[in-house]
Amino acid sequence: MIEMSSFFIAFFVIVGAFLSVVTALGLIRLPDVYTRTHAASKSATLGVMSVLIGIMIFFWTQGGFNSYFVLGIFFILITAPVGGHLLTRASYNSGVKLWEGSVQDDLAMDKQTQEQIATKNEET
Amino acid sequence: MSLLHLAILLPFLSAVLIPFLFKGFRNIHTGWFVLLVPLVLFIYFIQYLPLTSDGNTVTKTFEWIPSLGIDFTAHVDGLGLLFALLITGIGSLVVLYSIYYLAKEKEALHNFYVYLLMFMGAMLGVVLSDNLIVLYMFWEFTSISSFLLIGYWYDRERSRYGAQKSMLITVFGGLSMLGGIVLLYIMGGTFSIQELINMSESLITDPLFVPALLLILLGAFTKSAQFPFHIWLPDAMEAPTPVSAYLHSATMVKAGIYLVARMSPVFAESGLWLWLVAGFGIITLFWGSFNAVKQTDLKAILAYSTISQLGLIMSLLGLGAAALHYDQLDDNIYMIATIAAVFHLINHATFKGSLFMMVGIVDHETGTRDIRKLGGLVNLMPITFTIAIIGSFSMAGLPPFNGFLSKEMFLTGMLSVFELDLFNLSTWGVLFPVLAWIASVFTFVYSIKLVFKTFLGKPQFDKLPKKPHEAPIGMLISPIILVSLVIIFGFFPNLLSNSMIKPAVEAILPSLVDSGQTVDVNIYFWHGFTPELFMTIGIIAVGALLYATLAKWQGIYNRIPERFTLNGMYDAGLSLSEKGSLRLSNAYMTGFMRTYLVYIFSFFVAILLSTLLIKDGFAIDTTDLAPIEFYEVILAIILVASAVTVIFAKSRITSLIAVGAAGYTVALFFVLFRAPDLALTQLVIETVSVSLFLLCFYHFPRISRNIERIGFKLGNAVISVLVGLTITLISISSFSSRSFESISQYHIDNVYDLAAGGNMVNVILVDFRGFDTLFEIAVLAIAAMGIYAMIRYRAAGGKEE
Amino acid sequence: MEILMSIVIGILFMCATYLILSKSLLRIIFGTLIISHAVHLLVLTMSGLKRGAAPILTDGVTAYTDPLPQALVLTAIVIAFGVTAFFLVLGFRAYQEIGTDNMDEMRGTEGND
Amino acid sequence: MLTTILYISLAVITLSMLGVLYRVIKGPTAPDRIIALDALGISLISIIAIFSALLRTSAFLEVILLFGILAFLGTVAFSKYLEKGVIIQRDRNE
Amino acid sequence: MINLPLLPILIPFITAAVLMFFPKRIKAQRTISIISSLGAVIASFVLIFTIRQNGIQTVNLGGWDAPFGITLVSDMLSALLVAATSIITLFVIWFSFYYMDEGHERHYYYVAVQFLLVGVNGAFTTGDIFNMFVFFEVMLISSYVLIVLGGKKEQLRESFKYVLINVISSALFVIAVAYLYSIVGTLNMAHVSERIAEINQPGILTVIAIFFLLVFGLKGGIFPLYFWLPGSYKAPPIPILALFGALLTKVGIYAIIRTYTLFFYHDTGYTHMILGVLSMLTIVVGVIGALAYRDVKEIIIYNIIIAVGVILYGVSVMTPEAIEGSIFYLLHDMIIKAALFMLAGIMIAIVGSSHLKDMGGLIKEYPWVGWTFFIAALSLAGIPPFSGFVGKLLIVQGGFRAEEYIGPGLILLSSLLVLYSVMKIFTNGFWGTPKEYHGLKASMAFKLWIPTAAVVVIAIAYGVGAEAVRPFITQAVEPLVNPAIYIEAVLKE
Amino acid sequence: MKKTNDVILQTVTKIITFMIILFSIDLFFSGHYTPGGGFIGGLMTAAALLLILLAYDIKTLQVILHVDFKLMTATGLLIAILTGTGALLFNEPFLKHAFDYINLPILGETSLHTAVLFDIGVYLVVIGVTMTIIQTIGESE
Repeated sequence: MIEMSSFFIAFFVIVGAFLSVVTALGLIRLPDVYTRTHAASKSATLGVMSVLIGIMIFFWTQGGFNSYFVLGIFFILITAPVGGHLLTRASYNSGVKLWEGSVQDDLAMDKQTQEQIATKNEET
Repeated sequence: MSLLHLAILLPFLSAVLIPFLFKGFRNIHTGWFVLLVPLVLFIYFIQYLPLTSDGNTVTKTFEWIPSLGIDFTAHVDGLGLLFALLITGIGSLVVLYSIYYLAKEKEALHNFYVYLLMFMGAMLGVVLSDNLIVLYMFWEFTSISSFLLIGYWYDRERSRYGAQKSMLITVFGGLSMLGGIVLLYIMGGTFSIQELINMSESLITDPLFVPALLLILLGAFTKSAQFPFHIWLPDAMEAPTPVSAYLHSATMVKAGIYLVARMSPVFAESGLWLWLVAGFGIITLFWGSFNAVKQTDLKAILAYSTISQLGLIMSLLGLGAAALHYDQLDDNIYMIATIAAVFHLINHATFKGSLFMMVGIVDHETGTRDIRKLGGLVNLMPITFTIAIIGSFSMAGLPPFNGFLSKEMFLTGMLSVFELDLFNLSTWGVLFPVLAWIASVFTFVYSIKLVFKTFLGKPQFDKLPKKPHEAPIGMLISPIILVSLVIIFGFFPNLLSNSMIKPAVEAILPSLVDSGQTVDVNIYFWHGFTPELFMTIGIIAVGALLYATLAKWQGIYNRIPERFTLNGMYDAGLSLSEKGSLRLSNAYMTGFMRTYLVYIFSFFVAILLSTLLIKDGFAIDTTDLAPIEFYEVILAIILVASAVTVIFAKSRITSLIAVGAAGYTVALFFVLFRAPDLALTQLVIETVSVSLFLLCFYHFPRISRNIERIGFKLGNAVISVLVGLTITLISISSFSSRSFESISQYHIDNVYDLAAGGNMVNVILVDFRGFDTLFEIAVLAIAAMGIYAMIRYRAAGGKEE
Repeated sequence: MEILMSIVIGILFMCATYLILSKSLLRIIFGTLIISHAVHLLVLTMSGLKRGAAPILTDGVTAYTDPLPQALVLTAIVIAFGVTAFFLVLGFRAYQEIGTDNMDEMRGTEGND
Repeated sequence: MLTTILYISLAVITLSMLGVLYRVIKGPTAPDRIIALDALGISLISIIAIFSALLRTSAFLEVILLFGILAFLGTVAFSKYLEKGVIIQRDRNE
Repeated sequence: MINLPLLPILIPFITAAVLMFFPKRIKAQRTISIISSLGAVIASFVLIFTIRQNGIQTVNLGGWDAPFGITLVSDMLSALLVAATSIITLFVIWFSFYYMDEGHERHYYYVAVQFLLVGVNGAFTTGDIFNMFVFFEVMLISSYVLIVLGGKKEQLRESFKYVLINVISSALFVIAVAYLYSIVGTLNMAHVSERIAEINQPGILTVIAIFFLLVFGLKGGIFPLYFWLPGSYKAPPIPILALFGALLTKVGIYAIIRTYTLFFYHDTGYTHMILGVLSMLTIVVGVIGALAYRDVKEIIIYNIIIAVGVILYGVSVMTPEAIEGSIFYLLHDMIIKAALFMLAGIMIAIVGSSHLKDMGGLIKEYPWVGWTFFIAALSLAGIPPFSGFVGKLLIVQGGFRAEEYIGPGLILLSSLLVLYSVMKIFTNGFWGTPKEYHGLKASMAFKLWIPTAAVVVIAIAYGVGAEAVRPFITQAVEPLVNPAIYIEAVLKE
Repeated sequence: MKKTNDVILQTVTKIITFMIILFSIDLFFSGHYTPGGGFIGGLMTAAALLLILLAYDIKTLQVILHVDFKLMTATGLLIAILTGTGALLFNEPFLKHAFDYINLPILGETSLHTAVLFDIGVYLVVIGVTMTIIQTIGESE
């Protein structure tokens, strides 16, 4: 039983560590803010959750279930995407340029059409 | 507190009433009330005369700070009483004179008389105190009250200048005297002059003796306007004339003489004393009389004359000290020097007082004191002229006035130097009679000039601001009394000899009295055809010649440029001290915060590193260190990298993010160091702080435009590195010098049993050291309050938000 | 570890001093922030690091890390927070009134003559 | 064995933090740095978790939870600042 | 009443907390502050007389025995300083009624003053070195609030510098405590002293002694750490300046006296020599500043620096006589500086400027102010029988007796220049040609004058009644020259 | 300034604030035995309120929580002082705490400790101070 749990603990922690390396690589290598957010909000969140699950199991085997872990995981689960969203929107609105390799900018198109409509309304 | 103490304090006590009397009785000149004080005191002190002339003394003690040896001990002996009588006697005359001199309608009499009474009390205190500290106290009071008196017409620039000058110089002397007093106290263990006199034998061998002597003499010389400290006296003439008459004939300047006389028994055994006192005296005598001749202001002539006369008395006192070295009184001609000093002291008070009053009358009635505008007043002011002629002839040392007698004795004293084989006097001592004679010649010249230029010669009344006429009788009473004394003392000098001079001399040279010798004072007009007589005749002859040819040789006075005169040096020194201070101060007080910080940090580094080096404080002990893990090193790198990023960050948001990263890393370190509470607190506070910064960024400039030069950066970098190095070195050393177990084992052991808690940090915070916490939240509360007030209340705009 | 920390603290001090000596208000404030971090770490370091378990009473543990410095640091952190907040607001109020964030333009020696 | 794995993971995560820190320093834009700071914070959570497992103490679990919350708070504050310049409004409908 | 030493701290503390509830009600603020300050004065006097009878008073806060909890220790020195502080605060508050803008009063002015009193009294009383840091912080943050209140350009500029310096010095303070704790492992000052004596102050402790000197010297304004002082003190309104000038630097001095007599007395040849040299230089630079400027505030501010030098010189000599002189002078200086600043405040209120070139002939219209100033000036210069004399005499005496001649000579010379600098104010401000002023009405000046004159009267009484004061001072000196008394009172061994 | 809609943020805030406050109260009460206490509890509560400020605005917070934070500071300070002063009445040293263990029906054995009262003072002061600072700066022009 302890063997098994050790395996799970090791697995989750290693996955977490791996994902954090991925995060770091992503942050270093990816070309612009918008792509880097992926690295941060997806792999980092996943990584930390994985570590937390691992350690949660560890403490479980040590002598008791600790609710703080569940709370923590839940917390990160709901806050991380919102944080990522806010940041991306903020950087877009504050005028950070997209990577030149970007294919599409829906929000800009959207805004353009809106403005066109607005100008039309004014004309009429 | 005895009657004697009350007598000394009476002027101070009555001074309190003066403003009320001035306000209450506008019709009566306040001076009439004031006059009572010196009169009563004079009568009171006269009663002591029989006592002291029998050689007795009176000592009364009032305890003030006995535990420090400071008691108000009043001691009346011949010397003290002589001065007390001069102070109160001349004081009465001066007050009487001032009643007519100062108009009650125009002048701020309440101020004037308060100052005058304070001064009188201070002088009495000086001459009657036995305790040196109390003496010093009154001494400084004389400086201060004379400051006020000289600056009485405070809206005049010259008055303020003179007042300040006299105060600076005399207080300087006073302070050095205090230093001397303290040295004496250390040597003798007492502040009492009488006790010090008794142990003078042992004092002279003490290494501190010479410094004490010098410091005390410095005090006496400044007060008595001895060369080169005489410069304050001419400027002090800005005071109203009654004040000049009082301060510079009988009192203030004589305080220095008094001190020298008083301290003679303590110091006079030393050759240094003799040389210094006599030497400075004779130089002052010469310099004062020489300069008096060139003056054109009547009061200035008198001022320089005062300086020179003080020098005369001082030199006599110095020579008189030689008496201590000769046991046989019969042929002790040096005793004569001391007798002459005391006698001349009295004479000077009489003739100089009358002359000052005379000048005051001239000034009052003609509106000027400028000798170049005056002349021919003899017909208009015959009584004043008489006063003037008697006074100045006495001053010049002409018979039959008292000045002649003391002048003769002075010359005798000076000539006796030849017979002195003490302290190398035989070589340079020859200068004494020579200088004395020359000075006497000049004295003759200015005395004559004073009278003749004012009263004789061509009348030129059109130049005068006022139409001159004889002074009212009230104003003449005082000078007339004084000149009568000049004549009386001239004809009957022995009136004084046993009642006043003898006790005073005994007080100055007590060791002679103790050894059974008696002081025999006999003053005669006619000593036969002595060298002194020929010298006097010479003085008159040469003096008359010089006066006649005054216009021809006056030019030499202009040879010395203003800058090189002592006065010029004083002014230059003062303005240099102010301007120089300002320049110096502005040079380092730049107002740049960075400069100050550089000073502070440099000092910090320099002194700590050198102490570490000198005291061999550096220690490194690796036996008791916690292990280092690999990840900890990386975390340390992260922390350092974030901190360094702050330095190089171009924008404020980058700096903030880096600071935040550093803060989070610190929190992680707290975790590594097993401090969960700290980590929690650090995290929340870091986050809240970051939010605060973001909140405030709105109010800050977006881009910092402060470009810094390379040199500036380099300087900062050097200092920063040194500061960091210092902290690191001391940290390592202190950690390596751990010598004791921490007291916290107690907290660990008792946290559950005594404080009912499990989290030791929290229990320490709320219980063991709850007091800290209480005031820590107070700090928070004040900070919040301050921020609120700072934002909401903007006095600059004049309103609240 | 203590020696490593001493060096780290020294470097933090160096950075802080450098920032404090610079001209911009904000950089000075950041400098004080870093100084306080360094100080807090120093207090902990000076009492010895990792000498036992976290100072929370646990069954079966006898060696605890010295709790006293931790309490001191906590006090110091809170005080530093209050002061920093005040300082920050002071900084921006000064900027608003004086119109510059350059320390060199904040001399205040005009009145001296 | 497990301890070794935990140690290695700890080392790996701290190393990756170094990489994240590179982004904090390098930028180039503010959002880049904020994202990196966020990631740094999240890595810290992992480190604390593994560390408490190594020490076998539950003393630091509050820290983990707290960090989760605060990292979010920081992100919100930063993004509001970037977007609006002012992070707390008096009345958003003004 | 075992909590007696606490009362001078607790009374203003509770008052401040209560006053925070209704900042806008000025009448209530004024009444409560003055009553509570009076209470603090009474408490401190009761404390003094208790100590006179029963020796050093201690409170082990929270009931924890001496080295483990925080102990408040009131020896005579602390009690005297606490009393002086409370008295000065009382009169300054009274003075503020007529001087401060209503805006100040509505924005926590009185609260901050009470907190300042808490901090100062606490720093004087505490027997725990870290607790002293906390009280320093209370004092400093209140001073920050006071200095910036009103938010004028000059104030903001100078208070930024002031806060910066003090943040640095606070950081250094904590570091110093950390170093000390590392070596001796305790925080209670008596215990620290005992443990240092046990290991006989090795070299590193001497370094730490210098470190403490730097920390407290920054607060006390010794050379070359005083540079921030003149500018910062010039900024706030006069009552606040009076509090600062009278109290803040004195806390630094007290801390130096305490640490240098209780902790670091084993290597006086080095530490006290440095202290002596620095104090002499402090006198010199103070004099230079006092001579250089012609601004009333600035002249008196530089006189603070001179006084700091004089007091610390006495401490550096380290003989009972000199220390007694220092304490005499310390108390004198607190009172007289408050009085002088208040007097300068009246002048400024009348003239509307603090520069001497705008003043002249004030004595014609305001003789009572002029004469009070004159007496205060004499007192400052140490003219007997006023208050500065005995202290100066003892310091000089102690210096000479220790066969040092430069220091005492410098102190005597500085007296002259001090007198010159303040008489500069008198001759140019009060004397001289009267000018037209559009400042305060005479009636208001009279109201301001009453508390000021009261302080001057206290100063005179202190000087003339030196004999009555002296037993207290000698008692204050005892634990300083013999730390065993202090240690025994605290640790009760 | 751009107007944006913050629906996502506001929704999350509603949940999270509630949780943070619960957590902070837990931290506060467990402070005597496990990490936490008045400071941290207070700061966490303040953080929750800060989140509301970030997601909404000052006006909204005032509607939700009608408190003058300056008064809260003063109250907290007074509570903390008076807890200590209580000892004066019994002629005990200032700040001497008293405690006892009692059995409560549901919660089991609990210690009743005056230090908790003191901690409440700390808690209130910390919230009051943090919020006063943030609000004042936020409101400033």
